[in-house]
Amino acid sequence: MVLLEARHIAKSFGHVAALRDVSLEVAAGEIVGLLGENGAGKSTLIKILTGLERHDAGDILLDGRSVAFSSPRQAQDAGIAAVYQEINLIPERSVADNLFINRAPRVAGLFINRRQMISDARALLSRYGLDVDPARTLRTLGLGTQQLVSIIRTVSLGARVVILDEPTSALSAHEVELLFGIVRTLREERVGVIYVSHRLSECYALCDRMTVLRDGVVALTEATARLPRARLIAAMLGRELVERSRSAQVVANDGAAAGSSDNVLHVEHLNWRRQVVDVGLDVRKGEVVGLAGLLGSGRTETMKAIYGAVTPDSGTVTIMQHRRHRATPARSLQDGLAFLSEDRRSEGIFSHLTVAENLSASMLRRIARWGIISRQRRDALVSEYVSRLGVKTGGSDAPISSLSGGNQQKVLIGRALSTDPSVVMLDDPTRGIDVGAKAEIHRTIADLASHGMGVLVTSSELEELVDTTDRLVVLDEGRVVDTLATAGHHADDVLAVIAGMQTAPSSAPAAEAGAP
Amino acid sequence: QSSSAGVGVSSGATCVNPRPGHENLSGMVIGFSQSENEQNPFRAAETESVRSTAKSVGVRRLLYTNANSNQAKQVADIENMISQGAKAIIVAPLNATGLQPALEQAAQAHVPVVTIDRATAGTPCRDFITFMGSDFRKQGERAAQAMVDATNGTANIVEIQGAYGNVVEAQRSEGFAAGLKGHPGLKLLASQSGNWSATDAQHVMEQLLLAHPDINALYTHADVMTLGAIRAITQSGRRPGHDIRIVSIDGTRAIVQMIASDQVQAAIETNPRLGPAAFDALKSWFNGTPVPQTIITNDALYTRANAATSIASGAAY
Amino acid sequence: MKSFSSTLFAWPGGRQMRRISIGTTPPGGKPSRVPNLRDLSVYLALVLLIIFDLVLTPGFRNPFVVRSLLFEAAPVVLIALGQSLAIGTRGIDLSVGSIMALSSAIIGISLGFGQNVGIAGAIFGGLACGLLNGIFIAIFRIAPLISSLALLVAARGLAQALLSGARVDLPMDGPLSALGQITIMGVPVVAIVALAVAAAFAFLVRRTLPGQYAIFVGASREASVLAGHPVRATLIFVYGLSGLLAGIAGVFASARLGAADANYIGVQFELDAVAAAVIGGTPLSGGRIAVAGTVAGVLLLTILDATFIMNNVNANFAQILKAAFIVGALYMQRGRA
Amino acid sequence: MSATLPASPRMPRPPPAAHRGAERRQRLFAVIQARGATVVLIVAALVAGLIFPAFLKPENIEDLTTAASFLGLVTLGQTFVIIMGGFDLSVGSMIGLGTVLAAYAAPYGVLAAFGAPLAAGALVGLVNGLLIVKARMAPFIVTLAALLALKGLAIVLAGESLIIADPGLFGRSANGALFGVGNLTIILLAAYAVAALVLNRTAYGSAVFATGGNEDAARMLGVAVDRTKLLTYMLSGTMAGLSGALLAAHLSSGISSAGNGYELQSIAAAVIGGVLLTGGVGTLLGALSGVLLLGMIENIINQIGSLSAAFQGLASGVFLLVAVLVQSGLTRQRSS
Ligand SMILES: Nc1ncnc2c1ncn2[C@@H]1O[C@H](COP(=O)(O)OP(=O)(O)OP(=O)(O)O)[C@@H](O)[C@H]1O
Ligand SMILES: Nc1ncnc2c1ncn2[C@@H]1O[C@H](COP(=O)(O)OP(=O)(O)OP(=O)(O)O)[C@@H](O)[C@H]1O
Ligand SMILES: [Mg+2]
Ligand SMILES: [Mg+2]
Repeated sequence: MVLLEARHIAKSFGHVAALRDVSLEVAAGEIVGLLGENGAGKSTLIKILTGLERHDAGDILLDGRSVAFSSPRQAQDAGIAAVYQEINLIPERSVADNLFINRAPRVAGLFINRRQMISDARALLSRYGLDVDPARTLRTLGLGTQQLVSIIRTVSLGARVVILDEPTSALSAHEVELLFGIVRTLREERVGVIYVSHRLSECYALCDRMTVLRDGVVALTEATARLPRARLIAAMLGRELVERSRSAQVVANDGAAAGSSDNVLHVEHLNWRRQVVDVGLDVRKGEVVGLAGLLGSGRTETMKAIYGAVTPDSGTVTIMQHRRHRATPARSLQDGLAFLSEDRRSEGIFSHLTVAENLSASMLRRIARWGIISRQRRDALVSEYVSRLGVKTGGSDAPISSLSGGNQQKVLIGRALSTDPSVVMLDDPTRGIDVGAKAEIHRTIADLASHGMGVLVTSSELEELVDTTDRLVVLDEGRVVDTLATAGHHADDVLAVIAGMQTAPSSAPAAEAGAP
Repeated sequence: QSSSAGVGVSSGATCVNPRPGHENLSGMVIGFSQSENEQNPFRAAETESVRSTAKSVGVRRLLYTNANSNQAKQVADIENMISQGAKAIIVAPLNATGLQPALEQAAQAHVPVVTIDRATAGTPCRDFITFMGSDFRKQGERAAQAMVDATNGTANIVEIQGAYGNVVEAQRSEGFAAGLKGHPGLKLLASQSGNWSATDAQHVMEQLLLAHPDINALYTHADVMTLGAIRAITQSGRRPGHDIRIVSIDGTRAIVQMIASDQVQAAIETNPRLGPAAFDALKSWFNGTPVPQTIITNDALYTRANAATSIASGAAY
Repeated sequence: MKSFSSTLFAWPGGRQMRRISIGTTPPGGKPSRVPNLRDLSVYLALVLLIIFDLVLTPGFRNPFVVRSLLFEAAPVVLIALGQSLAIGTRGIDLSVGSIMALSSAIIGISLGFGQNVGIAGAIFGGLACGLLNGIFIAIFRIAPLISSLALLVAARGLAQALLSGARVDLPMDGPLSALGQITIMGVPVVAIVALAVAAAFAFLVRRTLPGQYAIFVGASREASVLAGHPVRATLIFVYGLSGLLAGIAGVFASARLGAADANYIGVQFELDAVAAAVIGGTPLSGGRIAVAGTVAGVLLLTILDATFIMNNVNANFAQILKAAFIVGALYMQRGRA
Repeated sequence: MSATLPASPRMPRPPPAAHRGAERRQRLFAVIQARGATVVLIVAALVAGLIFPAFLKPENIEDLTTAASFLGLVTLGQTFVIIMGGFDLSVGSMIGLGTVLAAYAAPYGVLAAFGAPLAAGALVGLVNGLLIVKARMAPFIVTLAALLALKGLAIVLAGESLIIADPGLFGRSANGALFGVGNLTIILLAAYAVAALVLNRTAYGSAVFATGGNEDAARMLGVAVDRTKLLTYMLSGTMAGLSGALLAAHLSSGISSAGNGYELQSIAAAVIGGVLLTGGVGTLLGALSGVLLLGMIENIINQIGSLSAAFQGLASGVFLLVAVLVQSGLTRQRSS
């Protein structure tokens, strides 16, 4: 029985046609995967289905009847609930408040019963296996936990159709398992699910059927069982994926590293609050070093402390033999250290400004003389980066907010590289990015290294990290616990190493990773 | 110091303290509630008059508050002074009404209140023992007469008024309009508010001179505004006092000097030196002597004829 | 080490990838940045108002009107420019009117040392207040609205205290009097200065580091820090500049008035300045500064005030009409945040 | 293909080996941080009490709360608006207009005297809200325009002031007392108590926090953002109307200039009370403390009793700055 159906949806933002002709249906008890490159139009479709955006053409049918929602609230009332791509909760409120916004238990029909609400929240969270104090302010939780709270809230609304837009981009493997359990329960309860993800393995593990969008049209719809991986990727990219050989990369980089053993980045005894503890690490010229660790192990904080975005309590950072005192981001950039934040929305982009302004934000000093910025130099550099990084944009004067997430990320990488650094730190540069763009970013990293730059990188996907780095520095609770060479290793080996270090009994099932 | 300078007409009705204590003002705590800040020389002279009289009378402490143009604050100020032990209070009310709760509290505490310069609503003898100040309507009428004298009965006049709706403004406007009746040669081209401010008056006058190039007479409700307007007149290339005849109200030293030098034709005095009379009234009250309910000050008219001597004698403030 | 930009793009396959990416760029290229009605509304309103006045307002055709209005507008242009910069950083500067008064008071008390000393002192006083404001905002992280509000109260109080509430007449000769009167071909010198400052501002905002930093800070303070911008220095610079301009505006206003006046100079000018900046197209949400629009906004409000006076409209009705006008002008550009 | 890292089985970190006293001190400090304004208020009151013996007398405290009640009531509405992520600059003028309307309506009975300003306040709030919500105009400008228009309107209607000849019951509503406590004080405290209940314990209150905390998210969560905004601006207008009505009753007059400047003072009071101008965070207890702190400034200046008007402005500005500095210094760690 088809529950929700979209027919021939079209939507343009100014000159950009986000959706040209998209049809999609989901039946009760079915999980439909929605895939596509960055900017293919997935999020836009979801916003249209839930009344957050208006479509220009086409129909939406619920139970065969045409519907038009003008707000998510109306969609919710009709039984369609969504978790949007960016976490959308109220950070300054408690977990329980966020879970029960709009539907808190009342006393006398008017006053919220806080005690009841907290205990309801606790019950709800534990039913889905999430162990957090419902009275805690949401802001104080990790991104993954926040995302799970958002998901739990949505599925507990009792909707008949649940849409998840990249729900796993901030989740750890354990949390992904929690999520999978939740989604499978939904299927058993005959709820229709639309599942958006860039992680193909997840889609294969979960979905009954997959729909691939490319440039605003449906490129493919097929039952999962009949869909080989290669065909799926080809449909997403419009061509075959050229997989780079990992060994070749490692050899190339080893060569570069061997040629010069000098450290471009040297960190000693770095401490920040209790989240970075006595961290020491080295990045050599031409080397790609991965910062591995479990979620919340302090990777982000380590990078920020090195960069000076937070002021370390103690420790030394040496860049290109130049020892620094009192780091600030500005000084780091001057000394040749660039950083890409994992939190694109609030720490990365300037959302009202143009692509050009965003890209050139860190090189202003370089293109200025006596404080006056040279337009020509800026435009030349910007258009060079835009075209070389393959940023899909309506022009460098377009506002960055009109770009899809992946393309925004490319602009930010361009910004980091534009300072001509000798070391770059990329915090999860491939988060929320499609396979094609991911490969491009990997290529960029390798290329940077082969030209003598030092790279420190994290990723939420261990295999990716193993594949793209020369060495891994493993963090646990803010401490460096091991350093491994990645050459010849497989992700599973590294996982075993990390898992072996875990003294806690319940290390996540490594077997799940890497499937299918 | 000439005690009770300028105080003249007083009405017949009087108030008498039913329980005269024959107390001495010296050694007493007395409160003075001023209404607005003292940029206006009138306010400054008034405060100074109260302060210096207090000193010469020898009061133990003069509590001074300023409501800064906030009515609720003036009420709170007065109540505050009562709870700080003021035995008598002098008030320059901000508005024609709105002091009731404070006056009531004073009455309950048997604290006599003298209102100065602006009358405020209340029952004489209960809420306050006397009001002393100018008759603003009459000032307007006298200004009209002075204008007739200065222009020989034909002129295109603009009026720069005080803050709109203010009692003083209303009465000076009314009085002036009434005074113009019967003088068809005097035409009032425009009336705009100068907000009791030289800055605003200059701004307004400048625009009025552009809109009405045929202006040849100016009436303003206060000397401060006259000063601003004169600046505008000069900047427009006209000569104040000649191309444009000017009548003002207040009689401050600066304007009286201009009268002497023929830049301004006339000014109706508003006497701010109310301190001595106010303390006299309190003295009478505590002694059980009758106090007139209304004391209208004798306001001078400054013209070319008496301007120089008034400055020499210090009459102009 | 070779420059990154020259080597990065040698990567294999880059060309192929690029072609695929570019294939999706919509034909027609750039989304238009052609100014639309929304962006032009302030100029449109200004032109309509001037036409109305030329036809209906008595005396408006008098050539001296331009001179008078420009004298009036010059100080407001200065503070509105400073304001637009502060708003561009997602802040606000409510202290400008009071700083004008303080500047005026400083002139008043320093007359004994010569007018030039007074002028320098006044401008310096404005700068000092602005820097103080900037330090509170940048270092102590006090909300700009509150910090500048406290300064609004304190600076006015200090000005009144300096002059003990009195008004001091300025000498009728010397530089102050000249500033208040001299025109070049009918255009007041102060207006020429204000226009020059506006031109410099346009350049500052578009082409210089501090101006660009201000816009970035307004667009996102967090991202700005990570992008290596000197955020605190930028904020201190912005509010310092705003204070400096308010100091100059105070000199201009005193010169025009011929008096130092702590009570009435600059009263509520901060609100006019905000309104002018916003009507001119500087959104309160930061990240954008419309210099020409701000100047037009000031002219609009100045002419509007003059229109009411010249038509002898009661000041209170005038205030109601002005409010309606501001709402109308903003309605035309609604949705721009 | 992609291996995701397993989650950290977060072990509770061993508690620091600190003894009880240190822990208690820490908790006390946390409370002080959370209640910065209230703590500053209490400390300042004690200090003032030491310097001016009359300050802590019950009559003086009552004077203070009575005088602060008008600002207090508008600050209540303003606090809702700021938490909701907006501003309301129109409240000051609305008070003045409210007193005038109350004065006109007073002869028709107490109900009319309260009804007229309250209804007008709600209407003004509705218009503000519609312009902000429907026409998507900036709250600062919309309410600034309302500030100008309402002030003009009040003077057009009443001139400077208007007397209420026989205030009777209407007058007693503000000036009477219950069990020795002034009505205004009671009304102020009751209003804050009810408002705290509404803000923290109703769906509307949650919607206010959600809208101010993250408007887009609130919309996506299904919060009726537009309705919440409208209601909140209406609440603010109504509270200003109420403040105006009570002020008219208190003064037996309509005063068109009443409430001048309260728009900024109410924002200042809320911010001193720890309400974040960015929205989504704040408490009513904090806002009330902010109001009383501002009231204290005037009261203390009167206690000094000889400060010239010129120095009063300077003193209040400096006090305001110090209060904000101390308060935000106390709360800094919490928000970073
Ligand atoms: N508000 C907007 N204004 C202009 N263009 C937009 C807007 N929202 C989306 N677009 C454009 O529409 C296209 C589709 O974007 P959408 O966010 O739906 O992609 P997506 O498939 O979700 O990508 P990603 O995987 O990166 O999240 C992109 O080209 C994007 O630039
Ligand atoms: N499950 C969790 N529960 C509570 N706090 C968490 C949790 N996960 C992370 N945190 C907190 O949030 C912050 C996240 O840490 P950090 O960002 O350094 O981790 P990370 O290793 O960079 O992980 P990732 O970037 O993948 O989120 C830390 O301050 C940590 O204390
Ligand atoms: Mg998306
Ligand atoms: Mg991280």
